[in-house]
Amino acid sequence: MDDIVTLGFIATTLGATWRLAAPLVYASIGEVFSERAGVLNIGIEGVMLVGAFAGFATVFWTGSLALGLLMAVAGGALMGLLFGLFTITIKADQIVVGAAMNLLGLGLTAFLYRTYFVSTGRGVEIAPSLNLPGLSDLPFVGEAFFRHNILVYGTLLVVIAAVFILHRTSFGLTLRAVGEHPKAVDIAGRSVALYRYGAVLIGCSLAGLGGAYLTLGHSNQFVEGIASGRGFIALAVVVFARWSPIGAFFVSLLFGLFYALQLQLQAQPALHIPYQALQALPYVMTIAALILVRNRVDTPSMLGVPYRKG
Amino acid sequence: MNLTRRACLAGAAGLLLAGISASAMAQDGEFKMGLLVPGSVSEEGWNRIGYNALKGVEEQLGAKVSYVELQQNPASFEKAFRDYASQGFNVILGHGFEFQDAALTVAPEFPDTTFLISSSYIHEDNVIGLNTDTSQPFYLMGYIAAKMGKKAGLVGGMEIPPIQQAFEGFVNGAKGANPAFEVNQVYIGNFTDISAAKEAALGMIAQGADFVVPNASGATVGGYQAIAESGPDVKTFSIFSDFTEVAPKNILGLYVADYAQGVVRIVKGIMEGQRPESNVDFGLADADVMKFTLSDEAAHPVPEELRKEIEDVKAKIAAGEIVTRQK
Amino acid sequence: MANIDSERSPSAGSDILNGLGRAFTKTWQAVAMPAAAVLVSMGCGALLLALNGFNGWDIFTVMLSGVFQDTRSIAEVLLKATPLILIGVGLCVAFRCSIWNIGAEGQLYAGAVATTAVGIAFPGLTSWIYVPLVILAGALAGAAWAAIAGLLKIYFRASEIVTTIMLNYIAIIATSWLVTGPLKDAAAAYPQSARLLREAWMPKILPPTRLHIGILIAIALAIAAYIFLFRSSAGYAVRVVGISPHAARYAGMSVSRNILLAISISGAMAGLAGAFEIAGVTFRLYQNISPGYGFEGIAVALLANNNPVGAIFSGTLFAVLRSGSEIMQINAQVPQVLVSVIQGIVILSVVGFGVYRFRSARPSE
Amino acid sequence: MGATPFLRMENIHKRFGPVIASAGVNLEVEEKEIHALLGENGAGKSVLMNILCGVLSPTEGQIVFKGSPLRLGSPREAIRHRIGMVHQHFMVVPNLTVAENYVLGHGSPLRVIRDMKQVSTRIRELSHRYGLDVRPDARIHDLSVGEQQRVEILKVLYHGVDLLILDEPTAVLTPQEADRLLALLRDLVADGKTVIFISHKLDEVMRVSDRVSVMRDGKVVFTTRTAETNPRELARMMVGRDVLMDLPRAQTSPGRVVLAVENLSCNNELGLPAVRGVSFEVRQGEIVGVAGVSGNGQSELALALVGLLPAASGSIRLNGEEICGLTSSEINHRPLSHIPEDRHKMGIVLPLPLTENVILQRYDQAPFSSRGMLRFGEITEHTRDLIRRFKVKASHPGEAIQNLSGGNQQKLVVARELARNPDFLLINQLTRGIDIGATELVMQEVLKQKEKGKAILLISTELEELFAICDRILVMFEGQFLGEVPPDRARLEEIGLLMAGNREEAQRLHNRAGAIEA
Repeated sequence: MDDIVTLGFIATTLGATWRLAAPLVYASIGEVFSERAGVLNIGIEGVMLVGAFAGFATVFWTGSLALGLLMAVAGGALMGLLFGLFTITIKADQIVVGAAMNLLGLGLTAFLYRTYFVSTGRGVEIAPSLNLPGLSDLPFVGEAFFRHNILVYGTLLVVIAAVFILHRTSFGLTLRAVGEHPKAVDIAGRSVALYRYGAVLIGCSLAGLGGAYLTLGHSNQFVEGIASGRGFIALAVVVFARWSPIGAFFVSLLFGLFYALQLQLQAQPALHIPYQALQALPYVMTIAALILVRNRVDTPSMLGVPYRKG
Repeated sequence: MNLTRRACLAGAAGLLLAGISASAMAQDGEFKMGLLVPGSVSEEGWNRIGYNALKGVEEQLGAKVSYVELQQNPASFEKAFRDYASQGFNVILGHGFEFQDAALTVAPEFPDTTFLISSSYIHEDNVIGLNTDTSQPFYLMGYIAAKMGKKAGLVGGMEIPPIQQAFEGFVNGAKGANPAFEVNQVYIGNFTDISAAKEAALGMIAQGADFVVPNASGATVGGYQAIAESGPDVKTFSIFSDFTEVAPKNILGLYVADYAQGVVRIVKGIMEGQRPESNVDFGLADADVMKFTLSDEAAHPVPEELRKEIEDVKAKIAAGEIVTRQK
Repeated sequence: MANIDSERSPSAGSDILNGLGRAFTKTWQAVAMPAAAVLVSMGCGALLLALNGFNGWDIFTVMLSGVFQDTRSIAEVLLKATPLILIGVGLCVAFRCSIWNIGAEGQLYAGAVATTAVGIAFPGLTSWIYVPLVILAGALAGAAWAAIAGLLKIYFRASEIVTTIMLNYIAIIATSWLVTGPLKDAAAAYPQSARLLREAWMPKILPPTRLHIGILIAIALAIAAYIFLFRSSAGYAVRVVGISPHAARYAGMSVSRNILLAISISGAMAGLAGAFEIAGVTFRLYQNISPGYGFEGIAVALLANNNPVGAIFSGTLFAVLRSGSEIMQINAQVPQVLVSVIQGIVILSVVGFGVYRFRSARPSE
Repeated sequence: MGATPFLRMENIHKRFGPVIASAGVNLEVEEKEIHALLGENGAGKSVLMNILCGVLSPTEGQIVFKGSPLRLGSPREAIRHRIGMVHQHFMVVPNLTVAENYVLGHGSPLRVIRDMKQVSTRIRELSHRYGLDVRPDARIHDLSVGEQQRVEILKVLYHGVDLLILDEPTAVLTPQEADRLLALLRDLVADGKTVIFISHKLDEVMRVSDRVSVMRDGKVVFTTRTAETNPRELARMMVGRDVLMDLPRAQTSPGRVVLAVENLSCNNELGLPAVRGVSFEVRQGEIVGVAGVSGNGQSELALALVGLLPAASGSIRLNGEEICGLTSSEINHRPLSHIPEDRHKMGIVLPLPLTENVILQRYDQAPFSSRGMLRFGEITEHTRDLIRRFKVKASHPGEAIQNLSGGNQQKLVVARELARNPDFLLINQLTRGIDIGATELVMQEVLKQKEKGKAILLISTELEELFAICDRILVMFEGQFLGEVPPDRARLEEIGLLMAGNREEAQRLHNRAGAIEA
């Protein structure tokens, strides 16, 4: 083991951790907004795929990264609108509609990709790494923290913004109340439905951005099902993080770390663990966390329950 | 784009009739080939290779072609074979070892149809395995890596025979040049997660590998991105498709299995009534199929004296004097 | 409502008429709404095709004519319908108990693994014993895998939605390990298990097609599940727990025990689906034994309004779609993934039309 | 009274489906008074006040506040007019801090909350001023119920109100806390505010209010200056209603003891003591009533008797057998029936047909079940039988019970429970929310059971119901029995006083009555 855990190894692993955690950070913080308002969206995998595709297609055709990110967010929001229409306005079961979102997201993106991109095989320009003069060249920390692109650094911005919005604005305060005691919000003269729409739209926009990270921030290609289950992992992250954006950030990093370690440790022939054991680790950890987080005071008490006035 | 789709539509209209009266179509003497792929042909990689083979047959032999993507679902293989066979398709290519069982089940019912199975060594009547022995070009890559580099890393998708074979060849090649040379392998566990392939490659490079070859079908491109981003000192080979655009400074050479040519050759034989007598194993000896070329554009191209050595090794492999993997 | 005021016992004749009327209304409700949902989704699918330059109508015609071309095609549809019906039926039971089992996919894998392990282990058994044995192994493994989520819910109040999703991944990864490791076919280089012993193969019922006895078992189990849910005491308790945990406690029913029962039944059905795929179709374990049957089963159950007998039809419908999508691709090069879109729209239309009237009150909150 | 009173509610009607909650209420409140709204449970007090503060929209009617009509059904409108309400179920969000609750819903949604310190300071000031101990940084879910109420009251004051409505504020308080609260109300009026105070406790009303309105059956039946009335009159107004019927009652002499409860205590769902050491017996052929304002431990007593709530201590013997500690399933197999208080939550399963509601507890017993299967022939026959015997208006036994009116639902529940032929029958609210016809029928059926020698315990908040059929009435207050009274309408006031926890006054009244009789 001595020769495995070198400084370089740690630096690489940390860098990889952050990069692999980034899509989870976006998606899970988005889901924190949604769930804090009492809306459980199990369809974020589908929303991420829409974001990934919308971003990819836009950059493919226009070459503009900014426009691509914008369209990814818009695509996510559109899915959110659909989800909100069924769960908030029609008051259908959130699990059922979420399942439909996943199918739609997977099917639509794959269908459109096949129809318009199947024989192109061309990638797009991805967000370039921001090399911060001085910092990037530092040994160890340079590689771990200062050679990433804007979408990786964006995770910091998102977590700060999320904390700010949830805990420092009137909107965030009301949003948190909506998931806990919607009637109190209603009586205070605010529309529960409107806040839930707001939360779902934020949630899905961020999930769309998380998806776009995959096609525009890390690799430059769209592949069917590119989200590879990250949307579901994000759901687990939220529970693990006890519905806190900061928690979601760090739990995402933890999952990113598992992922990075899994890839790095395989390259160590000295270790004779089947790589599948490492792959399963995040999922096993999530179940363990659910057992440990037994005292669920943080669970929004109206999670999954449609609000009816009167 | 539009043209292709219109072409598809024309095909649809044509086959609309075929669907209703398949037997009638079969008798008009047109030669037809079907392809079964275990995933999406939209990915650069394994499935695309199969698709290109089909296209090759269409373009060079004028056959009527069709393909179906089966989402790696073994339960649907048998039906797909039968669908094609019963519609009078003359050749059906099951692109992957996993199609072998299903082909063996269906084949006896359709003795006039030839069932080709990629990545297989089977030979039972009308079921014929086709294999491109990727261990041979990978042997050369390993040999070069051991001569030019300090440490090598291989990024695989899932642990399946075509990839295992390739890696085995690479390791043997490296050992052949320098028994002490270290080669590490990582499997990302799927063929879709580009990000994982990229991070796996980055991880290996960070751990000192200066020679990295990704081989993960659709996710392969992630590996090349990682290599390109890690500077010109990291070397690689472009495999199956030409990835020079992604990492021009790093790619020392191209291994392109023109599987299509191999398949075209076999299918042409079948058209002419000559079904192969045994399973087919394409190797470096089949120059039309297996193209291994060195590039001059890389930042550190393969030096001249090594190139000569490689030619020598290549010849020995083709002649069967060097065994690149255990058979 | 007209006869609400008549306190006299109604005459026998009007009773029969009323009964017929009710039956008709019930049937109409049970059929009309899902039918409308399916039509809407087909329409959306055709529209999507048209918008992208395909001729939607022609393609559906190709699809349907291909699906019902001959005995073999129909047999193939039924072959695909088998796992969908089984899973859908199981999920009907779970959903009736308000248990959101999203983990049928993982339970299917668990069943497939167990069937394989048993099916290659005991040479010399006769089919009469071996076939039931492998099937049983699959069902038990599926039930056990699902029961984990049930127990976590009961003892730790862990949401079954999250745990079943996680268990899906674990089962799929474990399968990938097994076929490259302990269960790998020693005779071949491929990541697949050895072939099941002949005696463990499920009998075919319509040679030369490969339709096996599984479809009959699936239909029988659907009817059995219907009888269980709507005609048996235990099924009654499951439903009451699903609708109103308070009333269930009042009635002396154990909410925990019924949750465990319902999720285990749904797991057993998914496990059976896995067992049938191995012992009836592929005869080997592969890494990707299911193309998402477990998730599709959710739509099957919902479209059937959580009625197991309805799941026979909705499962078959989805199988037609699936078969048809392959034909669409072969003949018109329409991407198969369109099926997912149509399934998604089916679910949303079902919700939109309010067929999904089944209550979503969660127990034990 | 001036030309335009401070608040006038005119002809307010409110229906929830078939249930009429307000039947043309008229109410006037003057400025700077404490106006008590008195009435039994279900008299329509809370509904009326929820209409006033915009949470519910009335079916009909109008409200004039400070001379201008109020736009109805909008909480914002009420807030804008400085009307604030302290709800019985607190409207504070448990996962937020006190201060966060105070800024909730106020100001622009996009506002950045920068001045939490300032908010806290103001809370502390107010808290000091009104003597309400509230910590701004505490999280609501860490606070006791009494503390939460202080938070709720101070929240309303924080936002500034002219009219403050309190819905049963003392229900959750200790007597000492209640005293402090009543004193606070006086201070508030001195501060220029107007208070509407919902209560059913006579002594509180007498102590604190300036005027009092009594509500009954969704109407205000009586308004007066508090100084001009007395508890007895109020009690009569509150419970007094036309005698529904004169049910012929057979005189039975109570037989052996069927249910014997000794020193039973149990906690409610929040873990607070709800039943505090009650002892009583129910004999064959008698109906024992339990009177009391709801929330005094009756629900918990009922649940504990049938094993749905664990007893903290004590013993319950049924026919001499200890059943305390048995599961509800085990108790279901004993000769005991239970008509629960909340039909919709517990007694029936709304989407299921009548047939499947009839077998709720006996789904696994003969004759409805045999070898694990339900016997629908038997069940339907039985259901038809019950429908016929109890005159349940339903089109057929397969109809979903949710399509039935409340009265018919209750008839079916009563029918189901009586058909189980129990030795002991526990009834919690026999006639709640049902019409007169159904009331009469179910009462007669219960009386028949008594004649058959059943032991019956009837818990009710409706005194008329208790008077109509009980042989003796136990009055429950704060988890204990304060006294036993015969079902004599002449002693109505005494019961009213006991229900309000005023044992001394009741005793005095009783003694005086006794003296007169003597």
